[in-house]
Amino acid sequence: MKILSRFWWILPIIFIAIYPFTLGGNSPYKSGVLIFVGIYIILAVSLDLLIGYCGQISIGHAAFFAVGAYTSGILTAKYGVHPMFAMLIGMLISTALAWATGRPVLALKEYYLAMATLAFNEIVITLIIGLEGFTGGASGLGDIPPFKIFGFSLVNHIHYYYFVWIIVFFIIAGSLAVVKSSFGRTLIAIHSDEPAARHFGIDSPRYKTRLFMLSSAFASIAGSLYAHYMGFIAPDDFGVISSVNIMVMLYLGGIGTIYGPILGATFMKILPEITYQFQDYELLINGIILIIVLVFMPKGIYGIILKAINRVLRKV
Amino acid sequence: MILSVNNLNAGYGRVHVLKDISIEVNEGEIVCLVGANGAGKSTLLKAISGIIPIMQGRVTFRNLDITNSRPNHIVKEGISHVPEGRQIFGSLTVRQNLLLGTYIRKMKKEEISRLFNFIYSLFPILEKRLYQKAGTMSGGEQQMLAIARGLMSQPKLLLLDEPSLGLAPLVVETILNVIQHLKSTGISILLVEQNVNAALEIADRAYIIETGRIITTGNSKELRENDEIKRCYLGM
Amino acid sequence: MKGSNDYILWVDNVIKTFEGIHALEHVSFGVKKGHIKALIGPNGAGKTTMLNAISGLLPPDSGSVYLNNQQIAGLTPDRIALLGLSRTFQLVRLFTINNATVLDNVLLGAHKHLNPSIFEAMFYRGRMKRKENEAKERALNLLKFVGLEGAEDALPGTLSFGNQRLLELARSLMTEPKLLLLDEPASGLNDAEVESFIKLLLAIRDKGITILIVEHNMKVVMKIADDIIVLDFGKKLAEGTPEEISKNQQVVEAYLGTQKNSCKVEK
Amino acid sequence: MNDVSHIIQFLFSGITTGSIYALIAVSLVIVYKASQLICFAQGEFFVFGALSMITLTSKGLPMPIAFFAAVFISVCIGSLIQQVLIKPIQGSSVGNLIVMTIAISLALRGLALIIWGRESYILNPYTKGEPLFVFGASLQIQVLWIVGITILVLLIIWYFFEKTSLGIAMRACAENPLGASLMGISVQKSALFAWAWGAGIGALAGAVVAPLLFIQYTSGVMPMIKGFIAMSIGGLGSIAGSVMAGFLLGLVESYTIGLISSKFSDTIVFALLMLVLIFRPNGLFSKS
Amino acid sequence: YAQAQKVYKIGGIFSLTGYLSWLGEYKKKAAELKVELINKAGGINGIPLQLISYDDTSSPEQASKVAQRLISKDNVVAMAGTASVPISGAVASMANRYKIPTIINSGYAVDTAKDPFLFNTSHKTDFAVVTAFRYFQKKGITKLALLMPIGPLGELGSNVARKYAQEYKITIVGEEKFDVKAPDVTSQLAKIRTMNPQAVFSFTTGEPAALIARNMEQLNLKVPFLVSHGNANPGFLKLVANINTEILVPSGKVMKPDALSDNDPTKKKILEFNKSHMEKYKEPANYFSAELADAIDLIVEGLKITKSADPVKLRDAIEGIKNYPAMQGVYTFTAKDHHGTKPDDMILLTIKQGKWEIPK
Ligand SMILES: Nc1ncnc2c1ncn2[C@@H]1O[C@H](COP(=O)(O)OP(=O)(O)OP(=O)(O)O)[C@@H](O)[C@H]1O
Ligand SMILES: Nc1ncnc2c1ncn2[C@@H]1O[C@H](COP(=O)(O)OP(=O)(O)OP(=O)(O)O)[C@@H](O)[C@H]1O
Ligand SMILES: [Mg+2]
Ligand SMILES: [Mg+2]
Repeated sequence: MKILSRFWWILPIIFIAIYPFTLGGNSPYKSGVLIFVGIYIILAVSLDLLIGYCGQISIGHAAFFAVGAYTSGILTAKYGVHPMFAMLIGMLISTALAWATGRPVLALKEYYLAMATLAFNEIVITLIIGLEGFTGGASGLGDIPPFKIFGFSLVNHIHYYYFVWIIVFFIIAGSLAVVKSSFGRTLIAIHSDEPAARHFGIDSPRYKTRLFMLSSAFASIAGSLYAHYMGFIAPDDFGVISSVNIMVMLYLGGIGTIYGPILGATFMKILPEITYQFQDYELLINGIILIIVLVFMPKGIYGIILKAINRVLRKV
Repeated sequence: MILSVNNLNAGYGRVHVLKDISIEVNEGEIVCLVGANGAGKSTLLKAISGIIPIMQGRVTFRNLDITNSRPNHIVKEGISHVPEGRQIFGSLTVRQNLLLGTYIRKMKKEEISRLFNFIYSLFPILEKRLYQKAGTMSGGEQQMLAIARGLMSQPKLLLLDEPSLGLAPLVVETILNVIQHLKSTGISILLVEQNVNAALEIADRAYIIETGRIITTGNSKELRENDEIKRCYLGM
Repeated sequence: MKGSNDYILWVDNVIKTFEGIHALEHVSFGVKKGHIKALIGPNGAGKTTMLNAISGLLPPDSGSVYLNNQQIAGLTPDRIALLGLSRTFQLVRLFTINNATVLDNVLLGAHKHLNPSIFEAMFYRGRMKRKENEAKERALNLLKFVGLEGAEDALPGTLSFGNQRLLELARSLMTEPKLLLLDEPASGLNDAEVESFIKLLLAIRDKGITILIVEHNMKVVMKIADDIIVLDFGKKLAEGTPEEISKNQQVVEAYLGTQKNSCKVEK
Repeated sequence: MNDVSHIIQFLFSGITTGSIYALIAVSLVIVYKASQLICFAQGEFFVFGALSMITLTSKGLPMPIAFFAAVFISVCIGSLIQQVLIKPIQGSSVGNLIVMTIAISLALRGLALIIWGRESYILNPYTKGEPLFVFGASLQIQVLWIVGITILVLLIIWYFFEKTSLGIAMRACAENPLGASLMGISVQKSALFAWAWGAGIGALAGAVVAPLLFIQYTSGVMPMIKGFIAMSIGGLGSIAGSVMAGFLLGLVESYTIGLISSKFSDTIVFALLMLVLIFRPNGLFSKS
Repeated sequence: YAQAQKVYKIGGIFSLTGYLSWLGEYKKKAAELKVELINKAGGINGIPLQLISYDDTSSPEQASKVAQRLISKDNVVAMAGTASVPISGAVASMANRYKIPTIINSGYAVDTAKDPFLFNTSHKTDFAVVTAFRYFQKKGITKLALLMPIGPLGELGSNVARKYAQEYKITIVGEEKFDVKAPDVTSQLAKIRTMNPQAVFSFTTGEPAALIARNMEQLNLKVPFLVSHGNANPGFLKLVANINTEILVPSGKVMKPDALSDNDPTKKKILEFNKSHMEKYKEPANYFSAELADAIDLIVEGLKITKSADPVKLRDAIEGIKNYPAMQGVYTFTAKDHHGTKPDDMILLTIKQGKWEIPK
């Protein structure tokens, strides 16, 4: 029991590792679903850093997702840049954007902040659409080559699956390291009561901006992974609606826990793979399922699981 | 007897704070609750006014069982609770805050303006701040507002949780006088006050509460002579 | 005056106005090193506003504030905190999100020593842990010092009001301040608890920390203050030793009243 | 055709769009004022209002009756939602509640799809007649209806939240439910009322706007976002502010399209929005 | 693939929810009907056809997931559908990766070098524009203003219009953009009015097209208004029911079979399908129905030729189809051309008293 509570995280890793050959049945579709899950886990976890820990509500996370995807897409498809470099450049651009906008935007509070990030998301999207010569415009950008690493092209879906999940695990580990450190405690102080936090020497604008940069860099990585997997990207999938969807993943899973958003992203990405059979009723049923989860799990899916585990542990 | 609490148990979630509390307040009486930090005084007031659920026991107010009634119903019966932490409405003006005090009573215009004048006579500063947003007032001003708002509903029983908190000595005196004045108009008062000396001076009776239990009770004069109480609560 | 090394804090001609309310009008005073100075006055006199002006929460409209001869008016609270100033709030303001514990709150006071960065958090976890452990030890000692021993894993929201106050104090001490601003720290303590609180404040002063305290409890003020400044309607009404102030007719009329309750000079 | 008529046409166009944004913003503000919560289902109430009005009139009901019936239907839906879905999670974080409204909006959209299908519908204007022509610029009569009704609604709401004790009580409840219940205010009733109001005004917006727009089950998304924007520019919780901001947003859009660039008009509008937020962090019309 | 398949599975990708859902429904209905008809007629050499269709929620991401599901979970032999350029792009990327012949029907221009497995039964935007421009030339209309939606269709329409303007002696007097979700476009139209155009062209479908027509009427801008061929459906008729602007809609012949001469090779197929469509859905087939009917038809034709489900062979078989009369025209594919139709396969329609008419 004790070993389990210390090393439980090995179980999901084993599951992910053997999935393509067991449940996944070597099917590009099934590993594809999990690739999307992985990508959205990165998005949800990085947004959780921002919202769940630092309390900075953002409805513009998809903007950085888009920046990553488009930087990778344009550089590799049009200029033949190595995907690895393209991904790094995407991260740089995202981080730079976050750095530039961070101070003024994060000075805003709550709904105003939500609004400003929403506006930022729209600006990025309208620019992508407007600069069609460069970005492919609203029609989308195609011919994005598969990812390459050390001269080895990840065309095979299983190779790419492992590549994505290795990155996912690194990002989760990194995020956990950040929130469990004194840096994370600083974030919580800013979240609780920013003016009071400043009285303890916390330069909150700087901390918020730093975190914003980290979160954006993660989102950008997700974008690059997405672009190389899809082979084709279009602005439709990076709008405010996507940002809102990522936010829903957070709350659904349990905000401010890192693990919660992981569960939330998984749930949200797997749900349509199950409910598609309901056809015209799919939308209604998805809504109802969400409602049920929210009503019965006010602390999110993670909250319920934690509760169950605690109950079991107490019995043991 | 206007209020009686029998064997009351209450707390927060799994935290059991109050254990078998029984107290009484008679018509037109000032009763004081004395206890250390964290003893459960505020919790008791909250349980009476319905803010926290009661696990066990009964609360009766004027022969009406109000155990676990909703706070808004309890207010309607005539109990007004001036809570710890003030709970004023920061984004509303002082005037709007005060008017909300009369929310449950259908009052005539004249009566309301009479009440307002009464409030101004107690706390002149509130008249000056009438159209200021309550949230921007100083701590003491907010405390005055909270008390004034509690008075606006013209209760039969007033629960006061540390009314003198954050008030200047001069104003503390006023408050104590007001409490005595209210008593003379027939209002019963259950008072939690850290200024124990002063509180016992105006109270008829007192209960001493320690870690969620009533340990002693008696009239205030007796209690003020009690050595143990002198040492623990009066700092003498 | 401001050049004098005796004063850790010097407030010069400070003005603060809110939408027509003159909260502070041309207030000047100083706090001597190692002293306990009390700031008193009727409700709404501008005491909290003064603390806010000094700590940078709401900078003054005009005037200067010197901390150790350094102008701090207009600096952000974090800069001022780094210069050795710490404070508590009139209504306690603790960090409660994400189940932050009492210990977390106190550890936050060590922020300026830990000075965490993302890079360190991700790649130098060992070094960070070590610093953190040292801080933890200090935090536990401080909790013991203020009398909250054993409460370190509790959630701050479950503490009673008075204990929350003590926690705030511990958190402020954690920053190792040179000057401590306290806003009504004794409110909500009963007469007996006030006694031990007074001892605590004196112990803090004996650690070499200067204190500027706003308090309505005259027992505390008269017992511990080296000198007192009185504000009324945003203006300085009087300044002097406790004896002088308690005899000052203006102060008695505006603030103290008949003093039958608590105010006795016991020095 | 000359420059003046241009400028006036932009004005009219701005007023037309602005009136739509303003009404939605008002419905959002009401819910916000009464529960400190942005209700993402507001766009769906808009759609339900418009589509039920269209269906009812097509069934031969006279306009005014259809109008009130449409609003009433949404009021019922709103109240039901509050009772069944919001009440159980009352007291959880604002974020959770917002996500709940998102889920509700999904479900309502799904419901609308089942009821009305994928088609778009449009309603005949309330009153027949040629558009007004001023210096060669045209304005639809329906816009006058919208503006008139907006002003009326605005006055009623302003009066309700500033002058009636019930309105003030609802605001108090939103800010501090504990304090409010100690004043004898029923927190439950207040929340119920807020949803009923919000749903009603949302539906009303849909019903008056229906003659201008083609409406289908997904039509609620854009107005919701634009209403949200107007609300933030106007300063959350300020009714007059959001109405002004709604019209302002419409006007800025139409003049940027007309005078600067239609290709980048959205970029410009959103950039302006960000600037407004950054430099007037409490809304354009706030005092400080 | 050697084993005898009991059924040929075809994947359908339709936008059934989201902003494109009004059109996805037409496509899905037609595909289902066509499959039904083919099976009734005995399938392909006795092997029945099965349509497995999914909703792409009008999102490229979902479309690409759905495509993957069809390819690797359902093992379809071919796919059909998709409603917009980006969705087609996303599906194309999957179709090429897994080498599954896919017949899209949207404005996506198939470049056979990049998309060897893609075919398109939607008429090329070029044809629609040429059809309209021919009419303009006949009418002496030389000044055209563009009012293009922000989005893929707008980009496409604008590019193509500019490409052919010179050839048909048309000057583009100006171009404005609008947001398809905007409730009012009078600002743009007011600007256009100052350019004194003889016609306005907006390459857009559905609500925005109807909105522009209404706003044009309001502004007294009485010039012909050309829209995209995506409007050739009964839904659009309802939308513009009370609008008096003269609207021009390029279309396939499916919308006006009675106007076709009897020796038109497409007439027979159109009439047949129209009849069944009328029986099953109580409304005639429209442009979108024709696109899908043809898509299924072409796949079936390919299967008949190869007699196997091998996707590569199937692709080659479809590419080999020549002079094949169907509803959208007579298809002749080549290695370079995966659209297969010609400008002459289109006609221009206008609306008179709520009915489709051929403008004089
Ligand atoms: N929300 C809460 N959740 C859990 N425990 C609580 C909560 N509020 C108070 N407590 C606990 O209940 C006990 C009684 O608290 P209460 O506030 O009633 O004390 P009090 O006598 O009013 O003290 P004070 O004089 O400090 O106000 C304390 O031990 C406190 O820790
Ligand atoms: N943000 C603000 N906006 C408007 N007025 C304010 C604001 N903050 C404080 N005031 C006013 O300034 C005056 C001084 O307030 P301050 O909080 O400094 O008083 P105080 O001396 O601390 O009183 P107390 O002893 O009651 O805490 C008060 O009258 C208050 O109403
Ligand atoms: Mg208490
Ligand atoms: Mg104060």
